[in-house]
Amino acid sequence: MTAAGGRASSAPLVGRGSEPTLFELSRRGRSSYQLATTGLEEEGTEDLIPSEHRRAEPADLAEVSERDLVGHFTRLSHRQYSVDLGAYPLGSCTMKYNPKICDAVASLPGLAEVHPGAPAPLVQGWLATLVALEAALCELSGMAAATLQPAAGAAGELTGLLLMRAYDQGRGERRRRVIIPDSAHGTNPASVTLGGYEVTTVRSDDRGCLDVRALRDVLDDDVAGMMLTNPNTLGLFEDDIVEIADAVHEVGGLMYYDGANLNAILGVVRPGDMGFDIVHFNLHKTFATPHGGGGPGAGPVAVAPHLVDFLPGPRPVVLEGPTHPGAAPRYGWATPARSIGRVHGWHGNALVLARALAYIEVHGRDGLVRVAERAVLNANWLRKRLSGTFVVPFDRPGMHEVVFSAAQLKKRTGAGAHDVAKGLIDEGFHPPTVAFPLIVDDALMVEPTETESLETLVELAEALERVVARAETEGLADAPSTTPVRRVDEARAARTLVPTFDARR
Amino acid sequence: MTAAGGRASSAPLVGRGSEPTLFELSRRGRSSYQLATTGLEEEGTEDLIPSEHRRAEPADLAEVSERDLVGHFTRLSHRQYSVDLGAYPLGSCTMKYNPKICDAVASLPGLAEVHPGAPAPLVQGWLATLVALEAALCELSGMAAATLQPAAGAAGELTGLLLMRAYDQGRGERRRRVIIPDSAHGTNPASVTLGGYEVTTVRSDDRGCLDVRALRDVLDDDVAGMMLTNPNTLGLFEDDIVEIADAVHEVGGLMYYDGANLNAILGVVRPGDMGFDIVHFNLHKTFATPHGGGGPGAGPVAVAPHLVDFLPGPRPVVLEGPTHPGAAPRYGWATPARSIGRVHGWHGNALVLARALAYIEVHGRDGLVRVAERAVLNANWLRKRLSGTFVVPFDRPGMHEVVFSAAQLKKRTGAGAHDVAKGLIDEGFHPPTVAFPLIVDDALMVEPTETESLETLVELAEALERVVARAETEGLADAPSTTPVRRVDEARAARTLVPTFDARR
Amino acid sequence: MPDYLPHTDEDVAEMLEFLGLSSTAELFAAVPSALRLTHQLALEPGRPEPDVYAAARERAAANRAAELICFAGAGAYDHEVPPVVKALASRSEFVTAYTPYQPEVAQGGLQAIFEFQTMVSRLFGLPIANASLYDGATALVEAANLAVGTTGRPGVLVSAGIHPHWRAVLGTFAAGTGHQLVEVPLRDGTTDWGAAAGVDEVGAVVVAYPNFLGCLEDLGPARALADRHGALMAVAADPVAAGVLKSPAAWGADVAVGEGQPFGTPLSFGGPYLGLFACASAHVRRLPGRLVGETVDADGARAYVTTLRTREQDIRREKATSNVCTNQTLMALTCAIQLGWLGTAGLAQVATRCAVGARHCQRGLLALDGVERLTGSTPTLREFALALPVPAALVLERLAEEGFLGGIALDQLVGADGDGSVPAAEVARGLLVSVTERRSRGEIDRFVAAFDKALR
Amino acid sequence: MPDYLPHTDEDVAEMLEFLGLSSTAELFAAVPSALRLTHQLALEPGRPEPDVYAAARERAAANRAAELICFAGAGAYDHEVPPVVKALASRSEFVTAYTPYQPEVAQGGLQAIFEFQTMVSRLFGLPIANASLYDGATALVEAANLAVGTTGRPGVLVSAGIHPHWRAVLGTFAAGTGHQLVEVPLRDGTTDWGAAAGVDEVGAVVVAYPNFLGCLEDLGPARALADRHGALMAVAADPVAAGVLKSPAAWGADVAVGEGQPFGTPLSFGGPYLGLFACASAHVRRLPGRLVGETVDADGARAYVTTLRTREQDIRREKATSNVCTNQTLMALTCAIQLGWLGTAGLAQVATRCAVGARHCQRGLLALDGVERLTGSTPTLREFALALPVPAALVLERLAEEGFLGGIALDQLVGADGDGSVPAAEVARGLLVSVTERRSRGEIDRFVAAFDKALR
Ligand SMILES: Cc1ncc(COP(=O)(O)O)c(C=O)c1O
Ligand SMILES: Cc1ncc(COP(=O)(O)O)c(C=O)c1O
Repeated sequence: MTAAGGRASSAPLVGRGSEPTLFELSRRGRSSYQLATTGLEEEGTEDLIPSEHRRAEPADLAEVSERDLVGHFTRLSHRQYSVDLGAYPLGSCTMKYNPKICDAVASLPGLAEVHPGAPAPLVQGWLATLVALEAALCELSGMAAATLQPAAGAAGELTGLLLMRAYDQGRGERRRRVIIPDSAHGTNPASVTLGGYEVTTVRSDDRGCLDVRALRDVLDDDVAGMMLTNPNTLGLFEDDIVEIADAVHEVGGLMYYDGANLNAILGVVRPGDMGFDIVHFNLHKTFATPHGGGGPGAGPVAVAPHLVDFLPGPRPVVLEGPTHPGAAPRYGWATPARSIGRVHGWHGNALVLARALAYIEVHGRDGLVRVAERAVLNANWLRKRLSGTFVVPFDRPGMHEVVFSAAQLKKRTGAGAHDVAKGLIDEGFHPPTVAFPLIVDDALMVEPTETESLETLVELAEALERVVARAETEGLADAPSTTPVRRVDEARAARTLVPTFDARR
Repeated sequence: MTAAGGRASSAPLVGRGSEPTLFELSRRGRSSYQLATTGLEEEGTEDLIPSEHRRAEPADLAEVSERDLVGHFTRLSHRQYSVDLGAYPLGSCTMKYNPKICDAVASLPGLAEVHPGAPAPLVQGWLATLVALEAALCELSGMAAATLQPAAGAAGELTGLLLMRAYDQGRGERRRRVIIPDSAHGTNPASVTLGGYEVTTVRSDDRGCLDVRALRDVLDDDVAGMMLTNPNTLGLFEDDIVEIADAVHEVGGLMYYDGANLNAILGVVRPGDMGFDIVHFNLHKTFATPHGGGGPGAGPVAVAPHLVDFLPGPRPVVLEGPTHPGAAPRYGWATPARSIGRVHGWHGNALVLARALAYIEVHGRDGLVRVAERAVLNANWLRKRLSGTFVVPFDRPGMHEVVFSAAQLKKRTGAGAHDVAKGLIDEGFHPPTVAFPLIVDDALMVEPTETESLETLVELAEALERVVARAETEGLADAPSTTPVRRVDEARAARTLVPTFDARR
Repeated sequence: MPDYLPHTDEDVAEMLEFLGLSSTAELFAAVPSALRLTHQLALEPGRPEPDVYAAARERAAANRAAELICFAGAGAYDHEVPPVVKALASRSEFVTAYTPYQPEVAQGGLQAIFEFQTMVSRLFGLPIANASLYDGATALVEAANLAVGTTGRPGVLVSAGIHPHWRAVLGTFAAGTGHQLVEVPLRDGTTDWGAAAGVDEVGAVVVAYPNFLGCLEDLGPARALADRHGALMAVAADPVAAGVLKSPAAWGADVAVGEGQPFGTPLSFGGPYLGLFACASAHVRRLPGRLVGETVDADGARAYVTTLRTREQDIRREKATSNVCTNQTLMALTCAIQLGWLGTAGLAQVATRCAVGARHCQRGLLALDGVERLTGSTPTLREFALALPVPAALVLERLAEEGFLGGIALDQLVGADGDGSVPAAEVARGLLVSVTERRSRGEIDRFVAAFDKALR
Repeated sequence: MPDYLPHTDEDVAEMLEFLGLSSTAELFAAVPSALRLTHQLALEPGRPEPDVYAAARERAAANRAAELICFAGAGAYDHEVPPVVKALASRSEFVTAYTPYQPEVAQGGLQAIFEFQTMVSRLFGLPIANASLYDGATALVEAANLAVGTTGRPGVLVSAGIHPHWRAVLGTFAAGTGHQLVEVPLRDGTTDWGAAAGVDEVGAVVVAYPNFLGCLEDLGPARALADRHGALMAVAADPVAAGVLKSPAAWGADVAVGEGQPFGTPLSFGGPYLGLFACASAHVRRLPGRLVGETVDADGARAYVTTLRTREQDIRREKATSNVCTNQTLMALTCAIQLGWLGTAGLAQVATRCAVGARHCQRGLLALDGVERLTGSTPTLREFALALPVPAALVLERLAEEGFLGGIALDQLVGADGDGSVPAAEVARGLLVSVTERRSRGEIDRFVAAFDKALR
């Protein structure tokens, strides 16, 4: 087997020790900034600000030379793992490789330097971009229309719940409960609360799927709807989905699709066809917007016909088709009749939306299907390859990710999922997601994604085997040992909170 | 003293071991490339290439996914020190910080995407850029005109020597010798040979300057000229320069200025005023073009009036001044009457030239003087600060760099300049230049440059003190130990040459 | 068939065989065949990168706004973003990293956010700042949630000086949280708190500084009102203006939020931006979103980690203080770099130059026939609202022809019938003009001349 | 006063005091006062970055050539450079590093160059390749130096098929080395070696493949001639064409050089480009420039280092094989990344598409009245020379109006009186046209139509 593309073997370069904060590099009187000559430099500034509004003394920021600014943040970048350095099999997060073409698109001045408040005739290119993306997302999800405003998945969830609510009120009802499975991601229940609903949790059955009988027990006409991701967070396809959707619809509830796992089924099966009424997308997962260390993302929400009228506004629309063949249509804005209103200060994370469209256009209808196929292929290969190394709680063919349990290992060696994660870091890989989903003890949730090669999967598997071996011999308490810092004391951070440089004592 | 901006504390991230070559990451059938749709894909290709010209089998290159390509080169970048990571006090190389504005200028499509063979009317902006840079360089050096073609300093040297030769022949002579001091950089003698001259070396005196008496001894009418850098490679100003120039001129020789050290005297004293006839610039040293790991640079050559006719051509010129106020002049190309001809395939390293102009424009006439002042200030501070730690062979105020000798340390501890360099790496700094200039044994040549702060100098000095202490205790044979690889076996590389992946046995 | 998949045909065959499958289709055996897509997606076939890039360039070229000299603001500003900030913020280690769940391999990002939090805290004068939220509008929603949650009172008094879009977003989410929003109108650009006399059960008093019409309001009355109700005061502050204005904390704010776009993030057609959120220590356990804290590693070395995580959705689930997960970290990093580039003096410079430019521009425009201030004599800083003799939309159209994005028409912001921020009669004639440090005297003077022409 | 200097006034004062000086002027005490500049430099005062950038943009805008659809080649080609290559090659660790004098902290750059050398070696079929030279022209000079040095014979037979600029550069440097250059004319685009019969003391036979008129010459005669003289054969090869053509080694080349610009480097108005240089093992000790070799570190781990350094100027001084020091490493790195992106199949694809496009374009143009081939029936690949019914310069002017950079006028390359490459009478009417993989059928057809119009 040839060497892997997957391991980040970014090695010690030079020096040790931590990087000082920018405030420690700061020296009064130093500066980097250079502002354009305005010709107004000489204008008086005494009476510029009424004294009662004037700031007592300037906001104290770091003062560094451009050279030190560059040194500082370049060195910090060398203390940060990333997809570009190596594999990132972080379950549920879909850390696939992000094509650089999307960066190039997002940095086109014609897109990046456009004011969001400019009149529609001056932003026809942006409106065309948004309309095209909405159409693609609707086709991919089997929905009728979508809002592109939500800035991330959780924002999409809350938007979806407010749509549920508006729909409810629209039919003169006031339902109080929303159902989620016990395997749901934390944002689901949190969004339910903010949507003004109560959470009703339904357990999973011994197949790792929603327990349909348990579901029926809690269904009644107080149920506004149900949130589900399919494949679920165990990477398993909810094969009773039709029955589930019917049951929820029977009591007048709506089906909400958490799109975090959409990558597994692109072009294979559509939420709309499964019976979902509302779908959110995580463009930063499925459509390869880099995660930026925690954001930005984008969480568009697509809906079935009966919910279109409630979508947030204003929405980008075609005002008038092409006047002559080859001509562009005229685009503008429109707010749906019974819109729930804005969910973002402007139009959503526009540049993320532009990236997603580029990604979709490069792959096209068949490329996206290949994405799903390879993602599922990779995850299942790893599941089988490692089923002797870890317990696979629900051991059957899955979809794009697989959840192992380190519980037995922990009993045997005292080293649990958390320790395995730290051990894997020493092997040059970013660890899987740990402690999620909650229904698996000592969960190790692995999502290789489709962009990692077989060689990388082999390296990852072998690395995990070495980590288990290490757990059984020297143990993993000392891991990681190859990182800029050793294992971090999280408890202390919470106990004696130091949230800013000034809070340091 | 606050923390330094100067130390690169880029620390181990994750993993160990070496990065495989791209060829080891390669897998037949994988690919990254995507080419534009041409509409000609279906055209037949059988008869495209006559069989006698057709390649037997395709040139075997690595075949990797874009993801692995990115992983590979990103990981390689984490195995490479750079100015942006920390101080780089590499003597003679002027490794100053390179403002990012210059990158922005060099990547303007209107500059970067211009074909060098386009007719002059279509490249007026480029011609304006070149004419402006030439004017600035002439003003900075006190010369009459310049060629921008030479791609680096050494190319400038050879160009200068060919100018000498043409001048010689122009006056019907055929002189055979060119004089250089024993402290000269290796490119000087090498260029002399390629210029068709013999090298006559003149020793330095006990003040580290050229021995004027020794010079007079070798001067006669067979001497075409002399190459000198001032300040010299010891960082000392040749204060007899006027006498030297006069002596060389007396015998009909020309004075050549090696501009590698120009940074020290910008706007303070000009080669032309010292009596030099030919001057080369290292734009990648003085005018902050990043060195790119060894290039590209640019080595324009400026000359006194009597040599202008011999300059390489074609040269960018103003064909016609502004027709009306505010209008741009009309630019074109012209080749001097007795030009030595082209020294570059096109017009020189154009984008490097554009960077240099931007750098000069930002600093302006007073900013450049400050550059020289601070460069000299930093070097002298370090000289004094470390004069107790190392021997300073010619201990008196110098200019932009200082040369220490580790000879005594070596006698004491066995650790010489080379070992000190490796030890400093463990301290997080790039080492100084070692083993140059040749006239100082165990030379450590330090050029801090003007962009490093006092804090950084202090850190550097303290680090060097620690290295000396380490030499005196454990020794430095094990250094470096914090790098991706330990000390490299250079002898073996030459003994069993492996210049390509295929040569590996 | 362009894609980024490393699998060779042999790889696929080998892997399928390992799984005992004979086709990739079988990978989806768990999907009921009745559900499987039978038809191909109604999308274009894949196109190689150069084609897709060319198409994107065409769309970009259709955005005429990008070439216009910008006098539009209203919460999104055309500030200088130097090459050095772009170069650092685009380093792929930052761009392609995920949330720092594993601090040992995320110290770079964590430290940068720690520095960001410190800068936001100093800017707003409050000890706690989080790692960013989606944007200014949603940050304000979180502020209201915090205030209502803390006080247990659902009433939220919202000054009409708050950006209309932000008020709209507040309203949208209030449908879920059940907050009672009461909008308090402006008079001459200042909130008329008296109009809110009747309301009780007030948990939050929400005011902007400067407000969206650019006016500098005295926040004393708002603070007093909050005290009267035992409510918290949340200030939506322009972070650039904060460089020269009294800090929210100095006005007594319990919570301060802002839109961080002006610090390093391009206009981007409205996103991704970032929400700034700072508050008093008392509220840290209700803080929405992520918080980075300093700690030590096993060797006692300084280290950073996300902390007080029990507030967050992945642990607290339905009882979390917020549902936010993915935030705007990359913009927060960019903001920290930009503020590092500006430094203390640079930030003050930028704010002052905006104000000087705005004053020069406002004087020029007010000298034109029929152009009047819409906010009486209330002082303004970087942005100002005018009443024009003709509909603002028409003037903007004409100014675009002359190469200027002349501002934002008020009716586009507040709706044709107005919203209590300016007299309804004035809305159609209302124009909001903003000037940044990038605008030169020459540009402003040409703008005024073009404006004059556009009014005729 | 914009600059990048970290020194505060206190720093300067403190440092001067430490040195016992009272002013920075005293730092230059060693400079005879008679020499010191008394007047201020006649340069503009410093200007802040945004102003300088604006000025650069204005100049860039004055380069109309940048917007034209490119059919010009002649050694500089408009090939695709994907975003991924730009992103990787612009990583600051590569860009801001110096020559790898300290291998332990330069493994990244060294390994990349080792990979570059391997790729060049495979492309040209020769076992040794160096770390790059300035450009193709200077690489050819080094090839001649190597050949003359090896054989001890000063004669250099240069085919007129070598790019005219390259021949000019050869001539310039021959003035120093004393090589006797003899240019051998072309007939119908093929070198007429017979014309060189009389010459002796020949150390090098230099030929291009394809030659600058785009023609594929049979290199057999050149090889035979070299053997007859006991000379080395140096081939100047187009590295893109090498993807589908017989390698220089297959033709028996002792040395192969090329211009590496087509692999990842933009047109850049002619530089920085990179010279490719490969040779047979026998000549490694005369190799010009840097060479990276694989070795091990103290622990026996794989490592890279620059090797055989005794050839180089810093050690060998006047006896060095070349004076080159700084080379074009960053372009070599870029080249390696681009070739990694293309891969085996991609390189062949690019070469083939160039040829297919060129064929389509040539057919179209030859169908126009009075347009003829300048090189008889000699086969061409990516580039071809035409004789037009009107002066080429005039046609180019008209084509520019239509949005095309229509090629390179021969008289601009070879001078009005010609140079033996084409009949002198044809020079003024001669046009060199090139087509890359970026050109679509639509662009080519529109080009032909515009060409037709331009001829009338
Ligand atoms: C299953 C699932 N649902 C929802 C979310 C929330 O999405 P976001 O982080 O974009 O708000 C995530 C993100 O990790 C997720 O994995
Ligand atoms: C003193 C001196 N002269 C000449 C040169 C050669 O310049 P280049 O490397 O640009 O060819 C150098 C480069 O290090 C130098 O330091």
